[in-house]
Amino acid sequence: MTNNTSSGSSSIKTYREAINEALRQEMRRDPTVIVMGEEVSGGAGCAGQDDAYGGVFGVTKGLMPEFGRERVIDTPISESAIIGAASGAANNGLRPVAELMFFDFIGVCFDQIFNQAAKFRYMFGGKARTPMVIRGTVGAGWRAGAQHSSMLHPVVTHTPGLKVVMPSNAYDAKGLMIQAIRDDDPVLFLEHKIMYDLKCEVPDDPYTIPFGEAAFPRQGNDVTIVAMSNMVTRAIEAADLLAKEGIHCDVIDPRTVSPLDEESILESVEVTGRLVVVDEAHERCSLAADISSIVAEKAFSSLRAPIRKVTAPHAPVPFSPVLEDAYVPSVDRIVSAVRDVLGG
Amino acid sequence: MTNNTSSGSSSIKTYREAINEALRQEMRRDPTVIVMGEEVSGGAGCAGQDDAYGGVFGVTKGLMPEFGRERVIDTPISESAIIGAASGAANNGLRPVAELMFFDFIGVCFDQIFNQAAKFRYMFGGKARTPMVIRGTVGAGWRAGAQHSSMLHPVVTHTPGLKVVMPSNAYDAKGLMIQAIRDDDPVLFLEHKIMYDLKCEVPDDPYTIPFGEAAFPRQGNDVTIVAMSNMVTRAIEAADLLAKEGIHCDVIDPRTVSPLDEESILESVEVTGRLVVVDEAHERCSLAADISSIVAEKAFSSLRAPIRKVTAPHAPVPFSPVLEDAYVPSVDRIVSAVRDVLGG
Amino acid sequence: MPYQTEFLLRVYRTMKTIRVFEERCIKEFEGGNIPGFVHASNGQEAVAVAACIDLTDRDIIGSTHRGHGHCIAKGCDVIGMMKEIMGKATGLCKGKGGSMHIADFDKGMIGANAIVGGGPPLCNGAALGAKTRGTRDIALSFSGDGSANQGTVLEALNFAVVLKLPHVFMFENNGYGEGTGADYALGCSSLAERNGAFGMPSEYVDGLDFFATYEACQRAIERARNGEGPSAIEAETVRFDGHFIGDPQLYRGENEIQNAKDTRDCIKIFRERVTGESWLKDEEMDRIDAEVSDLIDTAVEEGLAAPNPDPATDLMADVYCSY
Amino acid sequence: MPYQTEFLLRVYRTMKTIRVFEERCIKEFEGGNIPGFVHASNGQEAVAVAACIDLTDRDIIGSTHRGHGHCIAKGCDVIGMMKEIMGKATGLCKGKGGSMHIADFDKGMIGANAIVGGGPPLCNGAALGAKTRGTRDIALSFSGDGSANQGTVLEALNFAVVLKLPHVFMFENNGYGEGTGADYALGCSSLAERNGAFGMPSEYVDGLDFFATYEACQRAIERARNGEGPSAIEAETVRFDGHFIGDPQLYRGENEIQNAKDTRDCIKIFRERVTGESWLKDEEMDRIDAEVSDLIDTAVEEGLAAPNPDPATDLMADVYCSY
Ligand SMILES: Cc1ncc(C[n+]2csc(CCOP(=O)(O)OP(=O)(O)O)c2C)c(N)n1
Ligand SMILES: Cc1ncc(C[n+]2csc(CCOP(=O)(O)OP(=O)(O)O)c2C)c(N)n1
Ligand SMILES: [Mg+2]
Ligand SMILES: [Mg+2]
Repeated sequence: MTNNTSSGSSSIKTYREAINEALRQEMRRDPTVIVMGEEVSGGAGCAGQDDAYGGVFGVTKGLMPEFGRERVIDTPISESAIIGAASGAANNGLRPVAELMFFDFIGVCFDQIFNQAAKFRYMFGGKARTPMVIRGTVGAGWRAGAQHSSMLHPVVTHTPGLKVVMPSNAYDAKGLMIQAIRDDDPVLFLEHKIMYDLKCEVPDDPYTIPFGEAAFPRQGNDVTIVAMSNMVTRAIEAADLLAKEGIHCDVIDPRTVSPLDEESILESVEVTGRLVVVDEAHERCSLAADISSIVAEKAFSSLRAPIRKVTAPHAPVPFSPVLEDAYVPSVDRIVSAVRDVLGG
Repeated sequence: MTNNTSSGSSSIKTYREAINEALRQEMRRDPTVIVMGEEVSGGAGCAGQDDAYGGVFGVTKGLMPEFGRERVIDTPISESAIIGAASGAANNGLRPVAELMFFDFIGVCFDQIFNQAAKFRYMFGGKARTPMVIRGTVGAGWRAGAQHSSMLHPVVTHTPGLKVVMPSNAYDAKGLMIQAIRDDDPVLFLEHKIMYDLKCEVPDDPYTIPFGEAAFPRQGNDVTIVAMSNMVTRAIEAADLLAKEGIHCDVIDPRTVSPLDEESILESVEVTGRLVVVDEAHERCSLAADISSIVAEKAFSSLRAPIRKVTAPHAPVPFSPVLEDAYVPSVDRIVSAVRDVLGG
Repeated sequence: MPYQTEFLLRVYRTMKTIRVFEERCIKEFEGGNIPGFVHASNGQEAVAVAACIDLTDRDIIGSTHRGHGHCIAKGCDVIGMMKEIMGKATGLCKGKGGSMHIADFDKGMIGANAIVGGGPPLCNGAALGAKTRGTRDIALSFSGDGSANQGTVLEALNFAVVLKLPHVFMFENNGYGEGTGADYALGCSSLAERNGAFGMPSEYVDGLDFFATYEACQRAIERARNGEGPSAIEAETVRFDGHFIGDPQLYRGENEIQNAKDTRDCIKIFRERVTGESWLKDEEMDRIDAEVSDLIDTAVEEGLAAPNPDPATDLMADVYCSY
Repeated sequence: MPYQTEFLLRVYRTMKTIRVFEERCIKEFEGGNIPGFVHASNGQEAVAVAACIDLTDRDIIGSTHRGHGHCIAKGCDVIGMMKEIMGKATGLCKGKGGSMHIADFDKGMIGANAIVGGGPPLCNGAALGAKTRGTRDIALSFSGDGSANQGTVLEALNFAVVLKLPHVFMFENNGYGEGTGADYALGCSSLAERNGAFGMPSEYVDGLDFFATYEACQRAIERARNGEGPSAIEAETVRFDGHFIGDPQLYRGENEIQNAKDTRDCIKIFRERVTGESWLKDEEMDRIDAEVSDLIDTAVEEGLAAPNPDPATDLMADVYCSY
């Protein structure tokens, strides 16, 4: 893990604040960085306050007052136009950060992501550069129902040409966002909406975290647990519970799932011989399946037990809180998967 | 394999003819079946012939003359409207078969598929029924380049509420299409464009093939090969080559990938202990990964070698014939994967 | 008198039911009894009722994220609705949909839609179903001023014209898409005109005037039933509450909401008109007010008392008809 | 004379280059030297040239599946194009794009697009880039009569108006989307009018008349450069070949194509005009014809001789800038 952190001051920041700070610092540094989307400022064409929302989750709050409507652009509800405008602008001198208020809205602009931006560089023989970031909120837990709670990272991870970032804490969120903005490829930056208020110590100065390098929030030799985004918190909780019983888990947070730090996962499994992959996405063709298959191919001889996936079921996200809570992979399910692979 | 085949006559038919016949027979049987899409007839609003195309690959040829424009509907180039119209009509008494000329066009109508049709039944507490079929052509081999050659079955297989059918020959295509039309859930029927001219013996009367039941084009005890769609042909070719050397492969064609006949795959691996999964989709979060992960979880103790995936690379489909040929998983690559898992 | 008393009473009762239902949703949401994102439609009742009051259960409506009013106007059971919005097992959708995904197929209400612009393509389909089966049933979709800019809505307009579908496109222009002004997000000078340019009859109405809106809907519905194809209506209306319940609404002008409640309340306007014309008496409407209030009290009580779904049996139920 | 001789010669040379290039593509396709799906634009030359002739390399165009003419008009190297269309390693896109995905960023041509409606949203972005960076550069997108019905195109129109983008939307109405008549698929009575209803200046021109089209483009480009926002043009034109090369075109009327070639050939019309007005001499244009013919011969020869990409090094190259 080679984080290019600064040596200056730091403070406790929320995930929301960390992303906001990353955006603000990059916009100050580089005049070609712009932010666009629905309500990224809010109040356009209204009688009341400007910057009325700063994003419906408040992530872009304060950017418009500082950088103006020319660089913090409220748009009509036209996601294909938003993403198309971001990538076209990326092809013409800007580094846009476009927001999909909910990543579920990918459905109305998927072409502009998977068929256009993702493919330009390859199709055009390496001549295109499309340095854009698409921010989107993912995940269940808000009682927002089937159309506002999806993960969808498997869909974009499947797609060549895209990079996919899934920060699990405020520190990573800031460093990865700055990296994403400076990156020359289209990056999908998936923010789990349940994490916006999670806090940790975050440096005040800008810093980057390279893509494709996992973090290791817990170390252990008994079982490898790979988890990303919101699931990292649960994996850590499970690991801490199990540690009390003397079961030591190696918790790996890939941080970016495309590119994926295969090496760290394989190295860990070579030691533990046991793997549990936790993924809030539906199980079929998921990232859990993907990581499982990589290990089953490349670290087979180290495996001492079946690989267990802990995922959401093959069902849409239900609205009712009792159902939604049962839907999302729980600490309990992670704990019992670990026991399972230990032959418990 | 319980195929509900009729006992009547049969003849050699192409994949294209088999699908056409299925559509025609179902339209005769059931007046609520309609066909819609771009150029499904062709010639609307033109001075020349009607039914000028019958689909750009000729699959729906002759339907409009028999059933009229009321039931064979040429549409504007508006895929969200096409898919939305099909599912709305399915919710209101029809059994539409909508065509996406190229399944790559899912990008402009993905919302109507994954967020709407797929979720209605669940979101609405089991009250909705959305009996629709979406036909789409998939796959490389036509030198059609990055935006007209995708597979994309992993994306829809990931999505709960959808069924995904990938026939690998004319016989299956007919039986699965009739099943798809009679099915009460949204079904994605993926036709590999390279197979339209492939022929085999196909019964003349209507018959259905149930979903979730694999076919076994080759049997053997040495290595299990799972392949779907166009890759079945190549898997069979590889198996036949290897058989000459005394290596006997169990080739499994799931025919439908959602639902998936897990049981047949697991049973086979229990015997062979070795698995190669062939998938024309990109490798990350692919169906190959999915099947590999199922086996690594549920038949781990039977596995005697690493599972090998043979997939397209993590790159868009290139245009140049030499590159495209290198892109698509080849018989050679399947053969060497089999040798690999045999420890060759 | 141009309208039957019974009709006017029904209109009043329906509008009032929506109003009280929404006000109660706001209260219950604030009290923690309703989870999730909830978009209230109080202020916009006249449009919902004008559009739906004459539709049959076989006519289809497709709604939006702001769908409670449309549901009630289309005849959905308010008790089942409240249970649904509270996420209960006996709700209209067994608690799986909630406010943003509420539906009642038995009543021809094929769904709220949490995807802006999701509904109009579906209503084209419902209309196509009705047409192909040779009925005189129609479909009616609701969209907002914001959703009017979503490509799916725009292409649905053209599609309906080309296939001559019995589809009424109702655009409720409440001046806002979340916290963005309609004047900003709509580049055109007139939404009604833009809709009309797609090749269908299109009109603008004052959506606070129930009667004007009702008449425009009647014209459009009649055309659709007669096989004359789609129509569009832009109804200008006003949103009394936030975009979602809990929205601080910083983007609204000073006193804007209070002014609207004072001078642009479609229910007050209706009452003034029907009493002014001596079509209805205040007492009749006061009696309805009391009944509606009781009904909503019951809905909340029953909603609170209703059982939660059971994850063991319900989580995986109804993903498919069969799998 | 209202135009410089040099300009007119350049216009003629460019139109003619497109014509001969397309005719040769048809021949080479039929001869098996060009793989894949190829859409020729012969017949539509005047629009491409009118739209692009005055653009600089920093102005951006976004093209369609029928993009050869746009490329040539924007100044792409025809030899590099032919190599690309033949799938060769030294093609404009190293053989990875082909006809449907040809691009040349150095010339401000950001891509053909095999997805109908894919381009206009991207050109909004290019226009936004130009505007935000404070330049006077513009973007121009091409769409067809068929793609005009794609939601992405429709919402891009509104988006451009709202953000006042320097974007010219050029709609080439050649009467067909594949084998479907524009009159069928466009529900509106006038595409130009429908575009205008989005709130931008919009006009209809005869796309066979180079001069009329050029002047409309000049007006729109000028507005864009001056920060006055987007405009739309509908140019009526004619497609001489099939939708794709090899299309049997059963949907076309008897003698339709021959009649068009006889009476609706934009190059003939141009020649008649410039000779009639004594602006150019036939000999000058004949000389250009010969030069163009040589150039295209060279392009084909070099294309055929060019090396194929090497899977070992090229298959996985350029998926990312870095990974
Ligand atoms: C595709 C999509 N984009 C954005 C949103 C977020 N969103 C929900 S409602 C809304 C505003 C809709 O405005 P309008 O159509 O005017 O309806 P109103 O809220 O005024 O009833 C937005 C942006 C969404 N749900 N779906
Ligand atoms: C999203 C999408 N839908 C359908 C197609 C198939 N297709 C390619 S070109 C075309 C017709 C386009 O018509 P028009 O816009 O008029 O352009 P023209 O071919 O006349 O130049 C169609 C339907 C496609 N490539 N992309
Ligand atoms: Mg609104
Ligand atoms: Mg056309």
